[in-house]
Amino acid sequence: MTKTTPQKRYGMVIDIDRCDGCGACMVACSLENNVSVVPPEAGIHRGLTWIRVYSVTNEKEYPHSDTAYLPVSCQHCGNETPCVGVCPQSAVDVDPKNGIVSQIPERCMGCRYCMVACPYHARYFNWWDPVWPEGTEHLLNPGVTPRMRGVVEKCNFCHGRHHAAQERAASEGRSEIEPNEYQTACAEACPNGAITFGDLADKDSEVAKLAAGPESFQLLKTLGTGPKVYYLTQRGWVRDMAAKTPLPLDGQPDD
Amino acid sequence: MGFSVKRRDFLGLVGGGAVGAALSPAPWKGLDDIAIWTQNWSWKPRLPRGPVEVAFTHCGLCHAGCGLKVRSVGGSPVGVHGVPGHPLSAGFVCALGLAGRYLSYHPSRIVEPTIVGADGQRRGIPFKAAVRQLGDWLDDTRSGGGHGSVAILDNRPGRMRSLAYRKWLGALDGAHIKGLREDTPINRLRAMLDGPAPELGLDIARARTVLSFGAPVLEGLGSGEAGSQLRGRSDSDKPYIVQIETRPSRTARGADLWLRIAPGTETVLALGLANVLVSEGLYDKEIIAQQALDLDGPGGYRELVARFSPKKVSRITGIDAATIKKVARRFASGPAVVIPGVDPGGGPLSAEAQTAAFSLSLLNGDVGRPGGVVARRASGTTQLPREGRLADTVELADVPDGSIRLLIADGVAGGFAIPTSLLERKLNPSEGRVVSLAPFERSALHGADLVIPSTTPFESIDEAGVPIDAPVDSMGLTVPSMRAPDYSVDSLRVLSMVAKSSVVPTITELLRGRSDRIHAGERGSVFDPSKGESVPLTEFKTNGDLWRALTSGGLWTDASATFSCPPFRLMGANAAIRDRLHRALEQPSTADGWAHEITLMPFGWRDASGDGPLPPVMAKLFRETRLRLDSRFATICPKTAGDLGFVEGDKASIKTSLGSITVEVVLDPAVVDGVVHVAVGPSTEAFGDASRGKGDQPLDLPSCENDACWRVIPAKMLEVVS
Amino acid sequence: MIEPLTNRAPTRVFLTWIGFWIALFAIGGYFGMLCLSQGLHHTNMNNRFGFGIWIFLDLTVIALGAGAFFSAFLLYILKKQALKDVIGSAVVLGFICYSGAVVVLAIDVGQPLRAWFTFWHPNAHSMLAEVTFCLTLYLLVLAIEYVPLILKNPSLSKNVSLLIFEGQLHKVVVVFAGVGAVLSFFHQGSLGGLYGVMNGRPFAFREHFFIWPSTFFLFILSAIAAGPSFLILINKLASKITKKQLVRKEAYDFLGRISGWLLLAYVGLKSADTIVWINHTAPASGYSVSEFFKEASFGTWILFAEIVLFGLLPALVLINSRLRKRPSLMIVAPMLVCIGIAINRYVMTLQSQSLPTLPFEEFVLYTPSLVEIGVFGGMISYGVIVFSLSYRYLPLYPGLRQKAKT
Amino acid sequence: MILTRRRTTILFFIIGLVVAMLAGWIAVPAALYESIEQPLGFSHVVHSSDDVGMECDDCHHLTSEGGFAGIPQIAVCVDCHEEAIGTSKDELKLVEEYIKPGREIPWLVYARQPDNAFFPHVRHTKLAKIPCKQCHGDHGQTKTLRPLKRNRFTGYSRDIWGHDFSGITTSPPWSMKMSDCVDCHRKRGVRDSCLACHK
Repeated sequence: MTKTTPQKRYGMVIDIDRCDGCGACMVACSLENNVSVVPPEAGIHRGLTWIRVYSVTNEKEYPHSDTAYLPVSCQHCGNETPCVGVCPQSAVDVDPKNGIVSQIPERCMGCRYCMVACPYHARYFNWWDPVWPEGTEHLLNPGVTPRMRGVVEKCNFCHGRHHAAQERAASEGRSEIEPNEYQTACAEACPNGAITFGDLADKDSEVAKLAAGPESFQLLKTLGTGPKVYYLTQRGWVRDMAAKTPLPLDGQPDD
Repeated sequence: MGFSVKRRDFLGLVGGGAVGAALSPAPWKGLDDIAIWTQNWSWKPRLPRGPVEVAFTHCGLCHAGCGLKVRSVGGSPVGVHGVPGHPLSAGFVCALGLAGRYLSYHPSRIVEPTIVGADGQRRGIPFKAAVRQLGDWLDDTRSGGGHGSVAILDNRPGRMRSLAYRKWLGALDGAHIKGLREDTPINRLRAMLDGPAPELGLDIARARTVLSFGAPVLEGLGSGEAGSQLRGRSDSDKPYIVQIETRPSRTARGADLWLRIAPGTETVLALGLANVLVSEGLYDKEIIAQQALDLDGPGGYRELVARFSPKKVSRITGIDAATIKKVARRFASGPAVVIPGVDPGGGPLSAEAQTAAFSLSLLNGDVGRPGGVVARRASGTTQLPREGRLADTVELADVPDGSIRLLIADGVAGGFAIPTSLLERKLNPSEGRVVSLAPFERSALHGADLVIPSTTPFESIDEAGVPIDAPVDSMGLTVPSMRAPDYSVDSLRVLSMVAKSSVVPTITELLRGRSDRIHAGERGSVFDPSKGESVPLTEFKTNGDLWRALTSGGLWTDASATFSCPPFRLMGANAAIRDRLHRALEQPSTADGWAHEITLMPFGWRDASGDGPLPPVMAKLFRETRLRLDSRFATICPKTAGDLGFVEGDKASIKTSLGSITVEVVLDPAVVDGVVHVAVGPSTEAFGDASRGKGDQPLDLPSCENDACWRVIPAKMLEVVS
Repeated sequence: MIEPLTNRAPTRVFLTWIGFWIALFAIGGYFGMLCLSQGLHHTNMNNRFGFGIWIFLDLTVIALGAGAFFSAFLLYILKKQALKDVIGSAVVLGFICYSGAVVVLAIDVGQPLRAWFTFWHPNAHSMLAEVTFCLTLYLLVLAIEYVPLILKNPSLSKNVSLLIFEGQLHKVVVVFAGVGAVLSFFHQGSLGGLYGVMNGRPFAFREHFFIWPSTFFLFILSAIAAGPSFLILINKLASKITKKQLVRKEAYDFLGRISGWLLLAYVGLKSADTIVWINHTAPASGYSVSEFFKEASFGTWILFAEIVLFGLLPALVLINSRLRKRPSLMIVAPMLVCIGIAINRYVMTLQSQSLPTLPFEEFVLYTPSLVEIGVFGGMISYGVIVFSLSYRYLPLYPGLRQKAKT
Repeated sequence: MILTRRRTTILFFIIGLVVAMLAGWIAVPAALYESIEQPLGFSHVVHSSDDVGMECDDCHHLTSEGGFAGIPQIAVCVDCHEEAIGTSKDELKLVEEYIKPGREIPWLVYARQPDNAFFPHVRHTKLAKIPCKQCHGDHGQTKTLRPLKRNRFTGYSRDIWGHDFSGITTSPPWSMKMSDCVDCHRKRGVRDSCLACHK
């Protein structure tokens, strides 16, 4: 709910037409952020996937059948961020400097109100104690703390990498980081270059250009949550399916 | 009265205590500490601490051999990244490569030698005893067996290690058997060339058209570089991808043109395309005139393809004649690459299908042409430090049934799945024994009589593979980034302990030897991952310098060579194959007389290391997102489901004469009517264990007649009454 | 030492009765410990259902418990003497509902040991923080209101000084009644606010007045409408079980009338709110209300049931003095009222989560696990136990003669 | 009668009060923290003295990536202590138990923050120019290593939670709680979100 305009606005553009659903982004993300391996009984609704690849088919037959894969992570809403206002003990906030929406597991008491409030189903709860296969604790990424049972977690644009970049910059006497020094694990891992991460506030950045492009759209734009994750597609049916179009309101179309 | 005094005083004491406690920090501190305790209690792992070291290596999990940057803390890898600018992988790492380090701790890793006793029970034995047992078996075999009675199944032939195997086998008159991998079919093309042919590669990146018979062109075929260049929007400079595949794979969905071919009719389509090329005179007349040995004449290629008119082909393959013509013309319009795919689960195409497919390359004059088939110069791999007879390398399909009495399976990752029945057919029925040197339980080897666990790719030094699309030869090493556990042992060491006559060199000796010969060759250049640039080999003064570069994650790549196409046979030299080509129009007979109602097509997911285990994190994610359905799911189209009376989520049993598996029905309108697709390989249940025994994998179902091809399995699909 | 009051059930009968409920409570306690010690995977909640039946039932119980503050308000502030008969039971009921709800909430959150962070690092914007504060404070108030009752136990009131203390308390009870009214007014509201403010959940989101969404006011109104009805039910039930006339008809009649008129008002406002929601609020956020009700399990029937069947209907019955004379209707109507409120809380809690907001997410249903039901059963039995004990040992009902056995 | 009764009650009240406060202020802290000796004696004074002439960052330096190397690995000690210098007990222990077998010395860290705290030393020392001793105290001037006081319950070093048990007059170097970080950031006008210091 912070009113100050961030100097940076980190965001992401995901080209749906480039995504072939290989899942590398999810794997990279889970490894980068020490997302625990929950037991199999978790099923599809009790797991932990900071970025989740949805697969949607147009239900048509060959040769017209088509499938779209939509990676959905926290959208880092920039406006009336739904999860920030509801948290009773300030475990969620928006970084005034870069617009990243945080989730602090050590502050969270696990009431899950934020999950209920999130329209993107992008928040995940630790229903179990975090599990890793026997003996793999020393393979964890030292830059990100594992979450304990009973708290909510979600994508924070690989903030561990942001820390590392800041440290590197500081060791060279810079207080600000260069754009190329900070990239999310999913963007780095995507074999198709479908994910572009960067500073939306920097008009010359590739991510800003793509986000401003004609093919870009936001998920559930009509909710007015101002997500900082944009999607691209040339396929009409995908756009119609994924982008919620405003309904006519008292005759006039609403936007 | 006294009673009430006591009560009042007690109340007073308690009250005072309460007030006193409240006035001390203890309770508040307690409250705070409890909260802190919940923040770092022991049910949550501790993070590794210490400075981060960066090292470079290559991925040994499959033959693509991507370059890796490894961040370690206290000797354990805590992060794996791609290497930008890498000549082969160009910064690309697949999901498996990212998570591969977790395989070393995989629940299905074998942590001690095991043997199957007389009672059929598997139990652990000491390493020494295991080796002694292997030695005894070797002696039996040598006394009893003829040629090829001892065999090694090598999932990645062509390595220095493979040469050591062949030398070891040479002394025993044994057979060196190629495991399945995606570039196996290229040897069919080599066999079509007249006289000795060099190693061949596919120049996918520069091709104008890619004609893929079910190859995973967009799912990590070959090096990452090719993959990343082929994916995405249809850019003009990008090859036009024609995917010929029955299953709506990710590649099929993403290809420029997807030909959903009727199951098992690839041969017919290939010859149909050839028909168009020949009849419309679109082939490379010059080359054909000079080099083709079997175009004309009775039983010649021209006569063969003449019978495959687009109309007829269209009836069999289900692809309309116009499209066939269109594809043929596109194909002939420039350099093209033909890839007869090998599926990690579905296995290779039939020999005749591969031959027919490659005959298109020859027709198009693509062999030796940039953007087509390129030759790699041999570089130091041919000779061993010590001389000696080498056993020759054969395809599993060509091994005579029942000939193997002692099969040793090399443990390297990245091998594709092989049906149990096929392996069993090759074994001697009475005393055929299987010894597995794999670090994990692999479904094809679940019955291994003896298991001696070896190291995983991240723990041992070895050669990284040369991807199918690499135009030149290369040498990169998998530099160990974590300690090998004491129970694991290098396969060569096992062989050396049981070797009677020959002396088996260590893997390091072998690799160093090749490195030195490469240095002597003074060809090519070396890529330095830490700088991200290549320098000519000649700048390396001593062979030690080169070795140091390689052992710190460097990659040597050969200089490209020109290669002019030798004389060739469009139908190959093998009479049996030629014969089957001529009979290709006859309806493919079902494997046995067994009446069936549905066609089972097993397939394997890419970057899931064949039938090996899956890193827990991948298993978890695919399970939670249902992005990859494992062998517990069967995909059919709504129509088939309707005909058989299934709805989404039903439990069904898929039966063949060999057995049955139970699956959950999933509907997909893109699937062909009458076909059911079931994935082979690691379950996403538990932590992604490899299949733990017979009867739970589709590959236990095919009977593998027809030239060891198991893509198309006649089966029944029955409801499971629970 | 503490004797039961006269004309209460014989000890043996009482023990069997209470024993049964203690057993049930023990089971609930065990299940609760499972969740606390091993995590919430023992429930059937999931990432799509962050709130399960625990939240739904807590909300319902708290709404029904509103009888306590409301009757206290009417009796002590507005001096409605007719309520003298029920105020005791009202206070006990309120205490049970609120304390029970708080305990269940403590199991429901993943990290109860950190729950106090809400007081240390509160988020002023959060409705849930408001709920937590008011709930805790009001629970204190209830406890304080409860104390005089306890002290009225004859064997305790032997003690002079305690009697004096009780007398003092009684003087200030008016103050507490006022404070309690304000507090519970706010938390009932903020409980409604929980849903109304969720701008990401078009099904739950509502128009705002100042900083409060309409649900804020609707929840208050529905709570004070249902509270009295619940009082009627419980007291009638108690009379049934104890086979005694505990409360005079006038009290019931008064409660019924209050409940009826308030409910009518509520139904009116709720309908208005729904109309605005259908025609403006939901479309403005890009959703047509028809999407919300297209799944059979949450069809328009549930909207009808909530507003008409379990709202308008009982309201009309209760405002009609002739119908109120009919004993059967005085059971049925309040029952309908309570069910109606339950449906409202159910819809707001569960339907809003069943519906996906992302177009490519699926509609999900959830059924509580045995553990969840068991824990709540434990809470109910806790209520029964406390009420039985209070009834046995404390003069809940001035109507009955109270004298310690001799 | 009533008076005496009241007096005794007040007496009892005071007894309760005093006992509870003694417990809260003295007994509890004493019981809560265990005192652990360092594996070896070590004198910063000797090492930084002119005849040895080591600088702080010979041991406690920043890595190329900007991270803080923290307490040096045994390799640094080997440079001088390959063979025992002098015959002190600690010296022999160092050589026999750690240097010869090549074992790392399990130093106890007074200022170890929990896993979820991200403290970029380089930003504070290099950019903000904050001297080490502001948070760590004048460690360089110590002749001996004091024992580590560790909270038996949370495992925290007392240097982190604060030596003043009341938690009122805490500030570095005797306390490195979040509130201490926040105070300093406020003073210097650093506006930050949670993630700036939490990982």
